[in-house]
Amino acid sequence: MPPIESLPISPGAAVGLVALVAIVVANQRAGRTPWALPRWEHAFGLVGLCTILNGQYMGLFEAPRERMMGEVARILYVHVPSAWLTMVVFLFTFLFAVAFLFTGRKVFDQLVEATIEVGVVLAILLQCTGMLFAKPTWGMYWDWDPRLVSTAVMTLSFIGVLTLRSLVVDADQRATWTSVGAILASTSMAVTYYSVQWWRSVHQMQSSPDTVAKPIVLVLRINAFALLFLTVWFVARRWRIAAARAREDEAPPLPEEVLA
Amino acid sequence: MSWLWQVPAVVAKELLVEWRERSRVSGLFFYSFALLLMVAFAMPNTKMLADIAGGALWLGLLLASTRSLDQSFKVELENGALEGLVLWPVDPLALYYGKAIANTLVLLLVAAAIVPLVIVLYHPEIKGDPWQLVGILVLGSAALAAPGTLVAALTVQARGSSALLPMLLFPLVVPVVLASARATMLLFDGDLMGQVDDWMMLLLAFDLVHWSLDGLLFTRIVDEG
Amino acid sequence: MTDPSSGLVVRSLSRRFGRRWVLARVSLEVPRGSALMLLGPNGSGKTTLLRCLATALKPHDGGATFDGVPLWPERHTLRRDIALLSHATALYDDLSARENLSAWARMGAYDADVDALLARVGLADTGARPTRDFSAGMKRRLALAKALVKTPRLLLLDEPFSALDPHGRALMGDVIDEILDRGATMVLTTHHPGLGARFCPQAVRLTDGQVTWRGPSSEAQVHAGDA
Amino acid sequence: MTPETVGSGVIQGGWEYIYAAYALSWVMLIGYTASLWFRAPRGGEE
Repeated sequence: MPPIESLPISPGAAVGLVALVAIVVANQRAGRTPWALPRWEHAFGLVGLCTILNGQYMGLFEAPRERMMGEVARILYVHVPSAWLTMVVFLFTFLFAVAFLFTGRKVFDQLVEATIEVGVVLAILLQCTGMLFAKPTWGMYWDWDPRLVSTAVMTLSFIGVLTLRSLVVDADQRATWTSVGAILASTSMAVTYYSVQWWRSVHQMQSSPDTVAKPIVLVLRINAFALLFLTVWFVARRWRIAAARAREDEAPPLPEEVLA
Repeated sequence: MSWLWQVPAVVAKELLVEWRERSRVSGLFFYSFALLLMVAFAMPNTKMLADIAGGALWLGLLLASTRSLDQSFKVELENGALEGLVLWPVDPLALYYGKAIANTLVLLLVAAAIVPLVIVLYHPEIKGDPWQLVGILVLGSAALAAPGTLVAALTVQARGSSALLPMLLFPLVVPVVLASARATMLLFDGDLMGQVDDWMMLLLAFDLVHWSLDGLLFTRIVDEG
Repeated sequence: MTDPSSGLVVRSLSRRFGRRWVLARVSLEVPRGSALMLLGPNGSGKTTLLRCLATALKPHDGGATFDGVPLWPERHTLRRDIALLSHATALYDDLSARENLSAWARMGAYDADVDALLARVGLADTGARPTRDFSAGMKRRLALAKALVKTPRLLLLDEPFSALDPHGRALMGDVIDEILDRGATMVLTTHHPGLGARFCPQAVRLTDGQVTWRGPSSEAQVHAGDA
Repeated sequence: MTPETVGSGVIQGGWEYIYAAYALSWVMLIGYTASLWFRAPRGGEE
């Protein structure tokens, strides 16, 4: 096997792309529109699945041992991508919430619902893997680090928003209140981060990571893209559920006037 | 800005209702008092109490705030007054700022009552400038009341609101509790490096963000039809 | 037909809660200075219609205009001229009658002679008591006094005679006459067509959120039984 | 573990944490996929 950094594309992604081509060809044979996937998001899911299998294999067995952290650094291949994706997803939650409050379009509300839930799942994954990384490196599962605290606070806020959402009966109120809650939760995160940083700076300096070796960056990148694709798939699937529920709640046609 | 003239009237109404129901406000005070006692009992030794005095003070205020915020909206729902206010019409912004100011004042009142208690029970040495404590109390109470008024408006109309309010509010006000408690503790201990001002700046920044943003969000909650 | 730009004009107004249309294509007209009686069994949508007209609820379809001004889009200005008297009195139980009226007047910057209003609804002697102790009828009267703080151009009354003794009913009738004399437009709901017919020349019956009958109030009695 | 890495400040071993982290990520991803599957709208989609 050639060194990983010389490969133009990760083997997993290649398998995913081949599968995509196979779908297109199969569609053409069957006389359908070539890109008529049953659901467009499944393409993301498929590529994501193949890439993550590939990326995790590389992370576990092929990536070199890190200079200071040794083998434990392999946890970062699942931890760091989930951190990036949590931020990205919650950023979108914020954008969708603002968009909903300005336009009032139902689709944004459904996307807010989908992104909050996926974001919470990613955030929980992020924090669990973070603890598993912290124990062997720092010697404890939890440290009062600004990033840790603000992530935990953010997760709690968004879980609170989901709870609020589940308790509101009226659909229009539910939509507005969720967006308001989501905006509050998003903004609180930044303030929490800086305040905890301030608090910590009284005790100790934050350690900065060393320059990271090239192959490590590559494996990290593959895993990040894998999780990105899976996240797109998750959000899209969750959005379909929300959209289907909204359709169930849609108004029946107005009855005809009795008295003309 | 035509709503500005309505703010004092709303504040006056809020304070009048609170005054008529002073047993509720004194209930807040005894609640915080009981909490201060319990914290003291939960500590391994009484020598620690001086160190944690600032933290206990803000814990008491935080818990008192959730009760008073909840009350402040329960009153509005009793006879549909919240909707009555919107239809009267009282501008939602005036309503928000009126309620937030009144909630700040109620919190300050509770604070005024429990600060002496903290000093008596926890006997911290006060090495800093007592006037700075007033500043911390004002900024911190305002910082609890601004998001609290918005969150209470959200939760009080949902089922099971009494559990939901802390669930949504506590994560939001982590910086407030942190900054206020730190500043108060530094003030008690003697502020050698001038950090109290930094913490107060943080509180001020938090106040600015929430006192400007939350009113707009409140408008969206109240006037939806 | 009168000039549609004067008075209350409701066009195909519809509102739903969840998946249920509580109001469906309700259309009616109340000329300025006139009054309309809304009839119909419980749950027929009378209260919802009044709440839509009071701009407490946003119509999901159709809408209404008052003196040519669309109600929901212009709600922030129109609300000063609309008064709704309903079961939800929007009073603070901890405050006395007098404090309630003056607090509400101040919050809306309305010029109101609180003592005169209390005397008008027969509460002059009990003005200092907290309204928590009031009977339902007294609360009703106080709510009426509160509606009078506004000098409304559109008055919406949700079962104004319920919970009132004969004396209170007479008083309510007098006040309604007085407001109508000032040129206000009025919509009232009631289960007793006889009580409302005195003020309202026209009546409309709602059944399951739809207008099922409209005609002169004098004929409403005949239709009262079919609910 | 090679002799030269011992005592050099490099963290040794910790494979149990690594396996736990990877397993956890699979549990969460598959678990969430399953929850999406169970909640997925049946029929009448589009």
